[in-house]
Amino acid sequence: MRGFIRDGEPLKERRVLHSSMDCTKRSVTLSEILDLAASNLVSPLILSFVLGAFAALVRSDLTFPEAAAKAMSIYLLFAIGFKGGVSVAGHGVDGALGISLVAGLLLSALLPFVAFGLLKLLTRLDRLNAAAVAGHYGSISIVTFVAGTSILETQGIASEGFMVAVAAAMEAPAILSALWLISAGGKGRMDGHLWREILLNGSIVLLVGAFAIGMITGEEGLAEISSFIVSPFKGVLCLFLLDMGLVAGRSIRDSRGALTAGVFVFGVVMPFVGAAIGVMAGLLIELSLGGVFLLMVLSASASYIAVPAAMRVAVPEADAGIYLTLSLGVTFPLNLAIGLPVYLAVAKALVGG
Amino acid sequence: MRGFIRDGEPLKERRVLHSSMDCTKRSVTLSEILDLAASNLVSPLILSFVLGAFAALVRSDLTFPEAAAKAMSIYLLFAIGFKGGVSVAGHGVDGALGISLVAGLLLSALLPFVAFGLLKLLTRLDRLNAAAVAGHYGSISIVTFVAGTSILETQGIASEGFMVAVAAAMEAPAILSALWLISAGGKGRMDGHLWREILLNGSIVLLVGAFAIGMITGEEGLAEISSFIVSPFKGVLCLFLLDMGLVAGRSIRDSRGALTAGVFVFGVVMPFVGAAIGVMAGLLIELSLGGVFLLMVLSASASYIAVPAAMRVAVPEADAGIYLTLSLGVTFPLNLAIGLPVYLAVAKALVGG
Amino acid sequence: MRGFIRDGEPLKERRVLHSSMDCTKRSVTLSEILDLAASNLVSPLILSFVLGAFAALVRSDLTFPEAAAKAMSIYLLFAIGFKGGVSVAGHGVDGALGISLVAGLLLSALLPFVAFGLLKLLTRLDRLNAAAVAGHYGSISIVTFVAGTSILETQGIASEGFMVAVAAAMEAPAILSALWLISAGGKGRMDGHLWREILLNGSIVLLVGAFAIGMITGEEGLAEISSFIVSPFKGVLCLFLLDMGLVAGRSIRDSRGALTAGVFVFGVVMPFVGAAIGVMAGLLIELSLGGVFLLMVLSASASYIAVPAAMRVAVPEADAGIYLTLSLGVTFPLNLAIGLPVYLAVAKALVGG
Amino acid sequence: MEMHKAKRVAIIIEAPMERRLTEALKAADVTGFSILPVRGGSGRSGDWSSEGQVGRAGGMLQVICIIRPERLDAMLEGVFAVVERHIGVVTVSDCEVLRAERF
Amino acid sequence: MEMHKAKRVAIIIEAPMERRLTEALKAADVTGFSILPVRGGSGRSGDWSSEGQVGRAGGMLQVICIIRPERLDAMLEGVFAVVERHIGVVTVSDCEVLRAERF
Amino acid sequence: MEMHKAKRVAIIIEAPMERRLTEALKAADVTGFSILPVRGGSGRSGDWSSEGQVGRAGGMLQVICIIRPERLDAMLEGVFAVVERHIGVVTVSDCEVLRAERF
Ligand SMILES: Nc1ncnc2c1ncn2[C@@H]1O[C@H](COP(=O)(O)O)[C@@H](O)[C@H]1O
Ligand SMILES: Nc1ncnc2c1ncn2[C@@H]1O[C@H](COP(=O)(O)O)[C@@H](O)[C@H]1O
Ligand SMILES: Nc1ncnc2c1ncn2[C@@H]1O[C@H](COP(=O)(O)O)[C@@H](O)[C@H]1O
Ligand code: NA
Ligand code: NA
Ligand code: NA
Repeated sequence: MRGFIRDGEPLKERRVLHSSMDCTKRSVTLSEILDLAASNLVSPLILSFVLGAFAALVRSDLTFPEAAAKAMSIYLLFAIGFKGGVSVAGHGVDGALGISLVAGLLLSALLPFVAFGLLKLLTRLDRLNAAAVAGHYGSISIVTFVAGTSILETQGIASEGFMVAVAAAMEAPAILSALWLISAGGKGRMDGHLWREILLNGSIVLLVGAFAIGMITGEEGLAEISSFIVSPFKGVLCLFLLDMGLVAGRSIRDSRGALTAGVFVFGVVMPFVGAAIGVMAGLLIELSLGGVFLLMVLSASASYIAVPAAMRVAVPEADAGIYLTLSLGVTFPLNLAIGLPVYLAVAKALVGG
Repeated sequence: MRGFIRDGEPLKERRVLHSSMDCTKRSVTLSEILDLAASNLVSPLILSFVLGAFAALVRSDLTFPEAAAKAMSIYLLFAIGFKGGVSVAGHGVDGALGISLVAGLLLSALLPFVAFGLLKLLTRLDRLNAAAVAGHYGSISIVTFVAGTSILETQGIASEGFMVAVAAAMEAPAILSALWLISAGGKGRMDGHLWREILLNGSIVLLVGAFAIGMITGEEGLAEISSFIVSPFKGVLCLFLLDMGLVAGRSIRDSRGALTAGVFVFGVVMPFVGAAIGVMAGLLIELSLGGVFLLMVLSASASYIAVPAAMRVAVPEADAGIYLTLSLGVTFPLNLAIGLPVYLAVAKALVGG
Repeated sequence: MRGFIRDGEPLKERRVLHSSMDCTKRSVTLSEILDLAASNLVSPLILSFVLGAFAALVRSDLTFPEAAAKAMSIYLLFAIGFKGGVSVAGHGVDGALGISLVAGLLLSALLPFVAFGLLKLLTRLDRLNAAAVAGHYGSISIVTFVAGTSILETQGIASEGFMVAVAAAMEAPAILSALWLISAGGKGRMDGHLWREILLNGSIVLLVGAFAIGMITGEEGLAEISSFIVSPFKGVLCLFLLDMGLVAGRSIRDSRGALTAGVFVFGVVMPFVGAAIGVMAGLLIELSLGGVFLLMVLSASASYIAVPAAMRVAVPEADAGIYLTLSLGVTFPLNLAIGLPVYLAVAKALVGG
Repeated sequence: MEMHKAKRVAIIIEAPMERRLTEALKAADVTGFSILPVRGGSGRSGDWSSEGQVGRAGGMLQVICIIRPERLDAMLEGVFAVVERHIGVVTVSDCEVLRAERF
Repeated sequence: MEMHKAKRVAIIIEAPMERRLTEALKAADVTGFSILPVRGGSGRSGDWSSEGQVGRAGGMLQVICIIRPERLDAMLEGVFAVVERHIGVVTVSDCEVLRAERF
Repeated sequence: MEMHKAKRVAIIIEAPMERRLTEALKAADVTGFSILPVRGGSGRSGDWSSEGQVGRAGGMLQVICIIRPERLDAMLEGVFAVVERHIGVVTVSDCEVLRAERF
């Protein structure tokens, strides 16, 4: 994310689009990916997640209070939104923002269909459950996104600040697609209530709101509160990932039955499929290296907050054990540990950063 | 607040008191006030409040856990009290502290009578409800005070550190006045229990206690914990105001009936009346520019924690919908957005800072 | 703790052990201890505790939400564990770690027997209650440990980073000793469940896990998150001690009956007995000055989280009023206010730091 | 102390359904209810706990409603429409209430 | 399992009244009670929620008290003196209790 | 609305005993239960409050279990084995339940 970068070098010129996506500029060697993955694996962030998962699996009584988890989540959304807005304020809003938002909306709306197809291929889930799961994969996980920006920051790679807004835009459309997939097989599931709940869910409002505040107050605003939202950010993220590890570990531990081999394979394969579609979109709309990477991350990640809540309301018959375990217990750690470095390596190869 | 100012210039000499309060030194132009108000309006603090209020009004499910709100409030009280104490430790306690405390106690005790009169004039509230509302306006809102110190800090204006102690002193007397106003119209409302609860309520104890700790440990103590209570302070205040916006927005949203036009007008007018009385008191006891401003802020602000709780106990028949909505939904945002810059401009004009 | 020290001077060479423990190098004058105690008493840390205790004793309604207390405790455990691990990473693990862990395990296992003997001497507690209390004194209070490291840091004294691991090692064995003491007088109290709960209790897992993360990620990891776990640490500790004061004050206030004179005297004497045994062990295994001091602190402190929970499960007949009040209301503040400076003075005299 | 017969309805329901349920209660002219947090539980759909949770999808809460016996049926119909397809438990028990004039 | 008849009294009351109520219970020789958090609710005085609240003025809590039938009246009198002028709900229901010797 | 007779068992128990109790419930083939937080209370062993507490030793919680009448005895035996030596309260009351097919 732009705001992170101290020396403030300008964004690389918009690259000429290589529609053939040839990798001639720079080939990704496996060893590079492995190196990146290895160094990623020993970061305090990943290890905190691992610690949490370990504690849950051995049934330690370590837990975070619900209020603390929610407070950390509010902090992270506010900080990441704010910083994105400041970054946009610094660079001005050009057409790229609009195109990227449209790309995000489309990705979110279309990825569930891809996911649904893959689920039909790999699993025996019925239409209802397959659609519910598919909805999760069109939407996004903001913590995965945050972890992605954190990797960019460590490597000193710039990215478009408005990617935060793209993240927000990608939260909801997938839910509509999932409901459409379901009702194509039966009765309508959408009411006015649900519409409002989806569009005005807390994390969208907070993310977009903080983004707007950051845009309005700019660097000056950031200077006032940066020792709150910038300096301790990574440390809070560590504790949050510790908590995510606890919750993910618990969900794996408690729902052994829900996860058949096929479903599990889907949870492993789908992120890469999503990332592949994301990278194409990113190249097509000519994002920077960092932007392409973040769009891959968003496409690869699966929702575990907004979509599950919507599914409980609209599709109560679907098994929450399946989609929560899959999204939180399989895809989230996979992205965190292996996905992120791989996506970055691929983005580097294709964008030539 | 003194402790905020890095370069530590000494407090301006006590000004000669202009009892006629002529504004010859420097006249307040409207455009100055508007400028100040405009720049105030686009600070992250105000915008965070606005975001919260917006989220509540559109019925987003964004909420802070109760525990997180309480934790932030503890943090703010501790930090502001501590810094006030450190500031006093640096400048020594002279008679000014004593005089200011007396002034605060008197203001808190007398403002309810002014408010009560104004309520009788503007509204049709019965004695009970009018007295309950009036009590809120004699007491103070510590967050408004904190926002005030934050403006002073931004502008590099010094103020007496002991104003925190004055704030604490102003919390309770107004409650007694309110109860007196009520029982003058009937039975006594005060029991020993209530006395103790009012005087030893959590925010008074924490504010005064932290003030004492700051005074005892001084700059040395501050140095040990300043990266906790100074650096991230404004950021925490942002999140707290976001929460205040949520709560205020909810109270406005849910109690449309409670707020008649007259009551609303009172909530808009009373802060300025309070500030006017506060500025006179501040000039009379010869506070510095910052001190006069903060005394205005305290006089203008209305309680939304200590007084409502006392009123629920002592005057359960009074309608909490009226006083909570008024204090939190009308007066608090009014002070935050418009009051503070206006009061500062007036204080500058009269004190000649 | 090593990680605290900015200039990074190397650990003093392992001192030649003076088995006679003569104090010829440097004698501890009483005035030195008093000086240290006095300066300790006016630190923000102690004063925050005093404020909390005061608020509880005067029945103020000041309270911390349970979630906030737990969140602060998670933060402190994570930070202290992480910093310990980083410090070990910097200095390499030699045999000293192993020996120290063994020493810690033995101290924890044996101190309950000493405590039990002392209780039989000083009080009329029955076997069950005496054993339950004794168990608390073999185990440790991590906040007392943290306060100890904080004193070392202020004085610029180095200590072995692995003392955090020793702290973790000392949590559990005392529980087994207590249960043995009880069942020696009757039926067995241990089941497989309890074993797991004791060894995998949240604070052990978090402390050891964070220690491991710190060791793996080293200075580099610390640099990433130090503005979260280092800079604000002492401030968080202040608020945490404020909360501890509230809880300790409440326990004293509400259980006047439970604390007979003899029991109270035990709570005052035992810490010094523990510290004396701890200092011998520390000298024997040739820890540095800081290490010896911390081992004294661990030996002197009494558990108020892990052991009470285990006792409620295994020995429900024992009176929680006794052991909680003793550990939290008597020994904890005693160590904080008087014990720590005394132990440090003694350690200095014996080690010659 | 004069007491009056009343019904105590306790509904354990998924957190995301909260607003729908409370609106259904109001639509059924229920004059009052209270919402209690639930920290965890177990059922046919497995174990759950609110600890460490950020989203509300996994959580449940309990709505308690004291109601005059004659209004029970109308209320249950409103409630049933909401919980019908959802997991959760609805129980009704007899109780007596002080100050029935407030209902 | 031998069970004994008892009364279950549930009092929903404003948070600022907590200490007054518990002291009244103790004064009425009630041997035990438990206090449960309430997260929100609705009544004649409008909707409320504890979420995001700093003060206790707006909140309520529920006090549960299991009591021997013969002591109910004394208890209710003590409770009534406290809740009389205040909002809140007091209900009593029959229950059976294990280990009545503990009451 | 068709209702079915059931029993409502409410167990107030020390927090450290939570896992033992829930395992006993499962062992007794209880199909569902919910756990509610308790914020404080008072009893023969004195007053307690969860506020500001870090450890779980001092706290309690309430387990609510709706069960078919015929399964009550088996359940209570399992519960009793766990609470026997511990402080806490176990109450049983009658209730009616919607959708009994789910139990
Ligand atoms: N018999 C019951 N008694 C109390 N709570 C229950 C019962 N059955 C279900 N619940 C609650 O409702 C949730 C969902 O239940 P289920 O639909 O059976 O998975 C459980 O996790 C419990 O919190
Ligand atoms: N019939 C009821 N059932 C359950 N809780 C109620 C009921 N009536 C009131 N309450 C609770 O008591 C609070 C105040 O009630 P009221 O005085 O009617 O505004 C409400 O917000 C609810 O939390
Ligand atoms: N009669 C009762 N009604 C409700 N809760 C009780 C009762 N007796 C005890 N409790 C709860 O159980 C805890 C322990 O009770 P005791 O064993 O009597 O100290 C108390 O602090 C209360 O939270
Ligand atoms: Na996605
Ligand atoms: Na005022
Ligand atoms: Na010890």
